[in-house]
Amino acid sequence: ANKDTKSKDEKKALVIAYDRDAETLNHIKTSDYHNALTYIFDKLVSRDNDFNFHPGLAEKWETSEDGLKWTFYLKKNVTFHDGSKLTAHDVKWTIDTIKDPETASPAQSEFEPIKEIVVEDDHTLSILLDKPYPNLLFRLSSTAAGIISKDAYEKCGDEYGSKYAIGTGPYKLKEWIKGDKIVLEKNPDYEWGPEWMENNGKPLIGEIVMKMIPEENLRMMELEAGNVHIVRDLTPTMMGSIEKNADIEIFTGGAPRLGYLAFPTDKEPFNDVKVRRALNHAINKKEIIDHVFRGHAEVAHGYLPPILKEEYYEGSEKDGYEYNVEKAKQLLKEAGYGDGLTLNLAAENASNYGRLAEVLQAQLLEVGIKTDIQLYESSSYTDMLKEGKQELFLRMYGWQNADILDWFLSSKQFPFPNHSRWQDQKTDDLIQAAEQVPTWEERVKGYHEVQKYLIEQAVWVPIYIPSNSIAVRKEVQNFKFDPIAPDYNDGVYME
Amino acid sequence: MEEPILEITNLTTSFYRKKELLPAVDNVSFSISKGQTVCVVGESGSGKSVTALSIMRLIPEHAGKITGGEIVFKGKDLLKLSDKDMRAVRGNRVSMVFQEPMTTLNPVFTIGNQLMETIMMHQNVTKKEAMEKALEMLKKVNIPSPAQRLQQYPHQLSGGMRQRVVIAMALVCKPELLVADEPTTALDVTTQAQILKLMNDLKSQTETAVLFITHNMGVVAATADKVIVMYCGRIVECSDAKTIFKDPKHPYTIGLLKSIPKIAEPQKKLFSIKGSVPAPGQIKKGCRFQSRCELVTEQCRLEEPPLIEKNGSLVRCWQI
Amino acid sequence: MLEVKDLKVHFRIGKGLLPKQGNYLKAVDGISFDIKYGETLGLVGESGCGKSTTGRAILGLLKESKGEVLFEGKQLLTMKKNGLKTVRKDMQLIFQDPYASLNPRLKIGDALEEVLIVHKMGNKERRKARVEELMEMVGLNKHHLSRYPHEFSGGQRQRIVIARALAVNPKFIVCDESVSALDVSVQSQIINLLERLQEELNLTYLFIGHDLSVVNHFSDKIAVMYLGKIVEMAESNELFENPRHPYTRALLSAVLLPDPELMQDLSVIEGEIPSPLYPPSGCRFHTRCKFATEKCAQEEPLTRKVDDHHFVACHFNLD
Amino acid sequence: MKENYVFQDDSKIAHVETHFETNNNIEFVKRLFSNKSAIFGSAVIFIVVITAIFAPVIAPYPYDYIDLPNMLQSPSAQHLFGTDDLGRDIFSRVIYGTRISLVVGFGVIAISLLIGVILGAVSGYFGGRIDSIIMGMTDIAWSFPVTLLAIAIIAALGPSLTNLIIAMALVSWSKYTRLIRGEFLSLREQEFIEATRVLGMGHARIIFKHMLPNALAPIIVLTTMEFPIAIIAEASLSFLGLGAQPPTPSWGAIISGGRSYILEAPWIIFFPGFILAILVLGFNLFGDALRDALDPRLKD
Amino acid sequence: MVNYIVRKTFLMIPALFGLTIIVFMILHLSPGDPVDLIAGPNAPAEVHENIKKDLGLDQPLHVQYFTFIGHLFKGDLGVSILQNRPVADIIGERLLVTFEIGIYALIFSFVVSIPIGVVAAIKRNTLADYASMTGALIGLSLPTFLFGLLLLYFFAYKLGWFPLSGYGTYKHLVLPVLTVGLTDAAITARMVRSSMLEVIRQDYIRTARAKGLEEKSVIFKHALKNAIIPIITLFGMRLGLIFGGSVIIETVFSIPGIGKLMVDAIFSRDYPIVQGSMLILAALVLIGNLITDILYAVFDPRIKY
Ligand SMILES: Nc1ncnc2c1ncn2[C@@H]1O[C@H](COP(=O)(O)OP(=O)(O)OP(=O)(O)O)[C@@H](O)[C@H]1O
Ligand SMILES: Nc1ncnc2c1ncn2[C@@H]1O[C@H](COP(=O)(O)OP(=O)(O)OP(=O)(O)O)[C@@H](O)[C@H]1O
Ligand SMILES: [Mg+2]
Ligand SMILES: [Mg+2]
Ligand code: NI
Repeated sequence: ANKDTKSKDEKKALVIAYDRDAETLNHIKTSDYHNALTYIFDKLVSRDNDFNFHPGLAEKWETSEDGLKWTFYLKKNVTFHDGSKLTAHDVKWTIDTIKDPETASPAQSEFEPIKEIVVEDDHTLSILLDKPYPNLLFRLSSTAAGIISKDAYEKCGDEYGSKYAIGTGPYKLKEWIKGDKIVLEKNPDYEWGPEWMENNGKPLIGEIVMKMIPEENLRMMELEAGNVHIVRDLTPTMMGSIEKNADIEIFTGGAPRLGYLAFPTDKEPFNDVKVRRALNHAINKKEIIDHVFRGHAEVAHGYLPPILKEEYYEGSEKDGYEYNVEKAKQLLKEAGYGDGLTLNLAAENASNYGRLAEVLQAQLLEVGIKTDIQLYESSSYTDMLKEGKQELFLRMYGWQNADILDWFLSSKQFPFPNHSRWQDQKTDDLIQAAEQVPTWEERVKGYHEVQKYLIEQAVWVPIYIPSNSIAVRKEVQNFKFDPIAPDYNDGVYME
Repeated sequence: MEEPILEITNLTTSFYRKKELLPAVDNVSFSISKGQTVCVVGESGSGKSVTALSIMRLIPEHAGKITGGEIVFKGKDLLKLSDKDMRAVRGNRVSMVFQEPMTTLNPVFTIGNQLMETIMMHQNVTKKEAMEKALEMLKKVNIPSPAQRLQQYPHQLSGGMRQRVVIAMALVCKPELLVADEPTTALDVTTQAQILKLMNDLKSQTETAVLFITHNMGVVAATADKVIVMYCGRIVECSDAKTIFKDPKHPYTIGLLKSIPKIAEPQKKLFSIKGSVPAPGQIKKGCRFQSRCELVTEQCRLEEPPLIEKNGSLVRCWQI
Repeated sequence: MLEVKDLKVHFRIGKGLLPKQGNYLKAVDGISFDIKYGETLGLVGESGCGKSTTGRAILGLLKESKGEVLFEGKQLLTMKKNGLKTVRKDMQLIFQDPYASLNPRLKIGDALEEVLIVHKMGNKERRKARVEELMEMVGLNKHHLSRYPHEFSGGQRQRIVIARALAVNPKFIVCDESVSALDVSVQSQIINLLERLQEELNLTYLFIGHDLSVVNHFSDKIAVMYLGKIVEMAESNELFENPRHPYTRALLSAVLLPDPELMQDLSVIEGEIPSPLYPPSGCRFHTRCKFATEKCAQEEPLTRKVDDHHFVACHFNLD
Repeated sequence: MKENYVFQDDSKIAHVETHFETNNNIEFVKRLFSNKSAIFGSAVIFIVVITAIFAPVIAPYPYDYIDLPNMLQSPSAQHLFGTDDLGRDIFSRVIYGTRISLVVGFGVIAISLLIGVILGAVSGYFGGRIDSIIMGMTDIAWSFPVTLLAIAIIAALGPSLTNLIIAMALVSWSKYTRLIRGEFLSLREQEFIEATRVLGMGHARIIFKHMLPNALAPIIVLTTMEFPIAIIAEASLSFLGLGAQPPTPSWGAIISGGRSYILEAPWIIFFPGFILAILVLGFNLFGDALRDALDPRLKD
Repeated sequence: MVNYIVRKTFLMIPALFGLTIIVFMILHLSPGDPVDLIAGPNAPAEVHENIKKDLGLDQPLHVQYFTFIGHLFKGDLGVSILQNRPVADIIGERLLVTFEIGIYALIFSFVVSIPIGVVAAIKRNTLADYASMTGALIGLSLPTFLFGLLLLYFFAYKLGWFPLSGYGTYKHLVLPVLTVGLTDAAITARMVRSSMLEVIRQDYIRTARAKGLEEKSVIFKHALKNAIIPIITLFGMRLGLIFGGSVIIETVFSIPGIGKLMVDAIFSRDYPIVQGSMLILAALVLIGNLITDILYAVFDPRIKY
């Protein structure tokens, strides 16, 4: 769109600050996907900023009648960073390796529905399924499905993932100084960008530097000083000072995330729906959004974030629970807790959870619930949840579709990840009904039912939907917001 | 008698005690002539060491200072010298040997280093010459295998050896006056005898005057020409060695001599001076020895006796 | 009363990788003597020859001790803890340094009383009376009881230490250089005190010192030590008049007499005492002895009896 | 973490004369307070202790009173030190924070002193094999990077004030052990201790009545120097998010939470930081003065 | 001496051995495991099991421990669970950074503190003494993290003299080194002063004066060499403290050093990294102590091993 008046500076590196380093750039071996992977690897299927699927490395695909066979036609003349040609063998190898239990890849289960991959010819392959799997495109578009050069992977051995990462993406791994920065340089041969992008040829930015700056205040200072151009995942604490800075623009958009307060629903007093509803009424979400998140979040009414458009149940707000201290007290009294309750409130040890917990503590006190806050570092936190020691606890999930409800709330996931310990026949039935329908429309409907029921049962207290905010300095032109990972070859350039 | 090389008049040295200056050495006067050995005896705390340190002007600044008197060395008042001039005197024309051979040498430098340092400080010689001199000096003080010793550190030497080194260091510039503060007290009798012999020998060669501090009467008898007896910062008696032993006059001196067990007559009950030295600050007016004296009279309590001459001795007592 | 037979104290010096490694310092190397009731044995010798070690070993303070120590017929070195405690009542030790041998944090009265408590002697009043009595015995008075050690002079402290030793009614006291650190005038006071107490209480002393004139004055019998061995032992007069060992002679002539008219011979003995870690072979004194011969360097002399009370360990028969 | 100066004056501590006469208490106190830094130090400590005791009276607001609309207010009459990101009064939080610091200081010292005294005394008094074993243990403890070990322990136990105290005590006992052992080794050679053996006293009596009181001076000095270290360590661990749980107003936690607002609301860091430094300074000055008073050779 | 070093080195083995047990126990008794992090929050149980097996975490604890020790004897510190590459490499990269800061800080601290300490001692009770000692006290009363934040805010952010974050050039080093170095200098200066005061009282200093030496050589030759000994003896310990405390500095300045690595690894339960780096750091501290012993003998001829 921007037929520019501004000059493009290809030599200027784009510096992005991250709070932590990648563990490894071998995405087969981790689920901790670093943004760098997005630029180094291409997927068969590409997804635009509105979650629509487009051709990626596959220029087109076909589905058989019964939906059990998918045929993908690869683009020709695609080369890996090491110069070798992309073939269907590489694709097959990548997915097979992930699927192989020996590999112990965390993504193994995501490709479970794939029965077999058949290489038809160098540029054609078929994916055979056991049963219809409408989510296949989503899987194939995820970072986990980035296509690796088989030869390079085998050649690099142990050094793959730390020294080398060979894909077909618009950027190549130039240097990785552990703990300090990852430097990506432009892939000069790149010609196969997805059609939907503004620029699908060579990248316009010569180098991307991903700098690790764990300290939040340092990231801000660096941004203000102009040493860093983009800071992602802005936390509300960071907003205050940069909002006033004219050189910095903040892009905000919804994110497929949702923060909630949960509790073990199989234990006293949470097994009483009245108590659960009381908790829902007790929380002043507006206050939390305004002050803890400084406006950079939205109130969550239901169990899915509205960004998931069709899957999101529109009636959430109407059916949900409004802030009403009196009602909460009343309900507690009815449940037999008129004299108040003393509970633990657990959260993960990261800045916002702590603050949120403190505010919740104050709000819950209003309805007579006294809480002790206990913060955990992440490993201990999951462990505690697995062991079932939780009382009240704060969580946030991020997922791009309604499968997440199955994941957290169906009884086959008990006790973990079903950490609210919700074992309910009706929920199970509803979810199963929604999952096993052939069409998207029916699925959406089914999930609406699930959401409605969950709201009624007050299984969680949904609290907020954080915005995804990205601070971008003015040197970065034509920046486009993307809730998951911005595409820097989508016409973005440095001034 | 010869012209004295050191003449001390009315030396008073005081120490700070709660903001007050209390004299530890009070109006002390005496002189030493060339080649003479003057022994200072007296009880612990009587001010012997302080007198010696005053001559060297080594009273620690923060602890006390010389508050009066003159210390005339060869016609020059040491107390009036500039620091620089005083340094030129120290170790060169007046030198000192301390009591504790274990601690007077710097543990981290070799014997040779410490000896040569003194030589090069005061004499315009090269390193090599200094080394030769040091070696020669070690030979003089009868140290076996001296060349080897030069390379050794103090802790590698026994107490007697170290004291020899200290003496060598003191004598290496051929000083005109040697101040020795209990140089043998910490040593065994046998070593003490060796060291005393050595000092006597060296002295007779160089004509060095010696101010020798001790509380061992035997040592006094073996070395002294003149003896000064101190008590509580005061000289109570001063005369030549023979007189002191034959005809002691001050009751303190008499008591001191009588307190020593004699080898010849072991079975006799020992004499002892009753009581103990008054603590500094508790000194009453009158004679300082009054509380322990058997001859004490009213006069002793009222007025301190002056140091008067009596039969060739200077004595501070009303009773003679 | 006390009989010491072939007492040895070997300290292990330095640690090797293996437990049995390391050098042995033979501080005391096979000495024997005995002390009768009411007698005083003097022990003299140069610094480091093992005098204090002997004293300590006799009191059973050193676990390194070997040999026999018989106190009133009882074997001390093999005794059990409880037995030792009762014997402790009978044997006491007085140290050299009057400044270091009192606990600076205890009032004198408490320090004295504690001893009585430990040995369960009397009730509160009786103890108090006893403490006062002790103080009087050593020439101090009861005002001193509520003071701390640092408020006393060296001489007074030594008196207190003596009083503390006397508290348990000992029969035998080891005086380890108890007067060496004191001024002559104070020294004579303490010597007189010790002598008086010996008479009054019929005490037995082992008197360790290096000042021969003091030891001579004080002792009935004297043992001369050199490098962990007793080289000569005799009644004190006999020893002074008739020293047989060259080392005893050297020691004697090194004592300076307070008489300027005597021409004192200062050149008595050369060299210094060798390290007890590497003692010379044969007669240990041969390195410094002017009579030394080949034999002295090789053969260790046996202890000979000169007369009833006079023993010497030397190859020569000097008169 | 600044344990660095834990050891700052180890050499000095060792030099505090064990047989120095501190019996004359009045004299000692006089000497102590003739020193200006002792006066300043003890005044600071006194004020802090009083503040801690009377925190509810002094503080204008409860430490956990959240007033969201008033968040990040700069210092003013209502909020002397301003407010934090939840609108809480920083002044009140700092006032209550004194309690945390003191509790941590005392807690850590009490536990590590207990361990240290027992092990050190046994080691120094009995010597031999027991000594070798205990010293082996302290050697291991000394070769650990302490802060990291403390973090690991907290990770294992879960963050809380109690666990923080335990972790810090577990990493700092060895200092006491070493000191006390050293003191006991040298005391053991002293004649007055040998005298107690000659007088037939038992081990317990010798250790507790005769040796320990004489080792007290250096122990006290070490303790006064450990106190500020414990306070700083608590702040440092809270700074890393491993200390007291919210809304407990530990100074380190306040600073840690405030550092994200360093550009927007620097007062959140400044005031607790300043007070922390003053308290630590107070303890250091007092410790110095105490040591000087115990060892007058260093003064004059 | 050689004997001593060999003996000491041998004695390091049980110490390190004890340390591995302690660290191993602490880590494995901590709740949580690294699999969650690898697998992500959404992986099913079987994937967990696969990963566990792949990492050998399904074995009983003692087996895991002995495997670890076994590898150790072969000089292998293992492979990082999360980073999937040799621990030795990871530690190597990070250690260098911490070491660099630590060494410069130590040097800086010595260079600054010795003259200050000496001057304060010889000019005792003068303005210079009071000023430097007050400065030192303030220096050691400021917690490192606060001091670091202050330096960062003023010198890097406000004045822009130094870079804010990162690592690599000497400019990046200045602030962290200053933070550690000045704090350490405050401590050392006080030590130098008191050690100097102690030495100045000694008899051999009086002897030196009695020899007629100039004050300059009395202080700088005779006193300083003795006074420096107790400071040297703390070298090994310093090293330990600098490593131990590095996490704070590295957090404040966002430096990829070993402290930060280890803390991150503790939290992500990357056992091999924690075990490896604890071991290496402890070994370094022990070696530091050994070097101290050697230096001690160099400076103090009385010491014989
Ligand atoms: N540095 C000092 N500070 C304070 N007082 C001192 C100092 N040096 C000596 N005195 C005091 O001066 C007096 C005389 O001491 P001095 O050392 O001269 O005694 P002395 O006769 O040498 O005794 P000794 O035989 O014990 O060596 C003593 O009362 C002592 O307290
Ligand atoms: N506990 C010990 N461990 C090792 N060696 C010791 C021990 N006690 C004494 N020695 C050594 O034993 C030897 C004899 O010491 P001892 O104290 O008995 O000598 P001494 O005759 O009393 O000397 P002095 O006259 O100096 O008191 C000395 O070389 C001493 O270093
Ligand atoms: Mg003197
Ligand atoms: Mg002895
Ligand atoms: Ni905003």
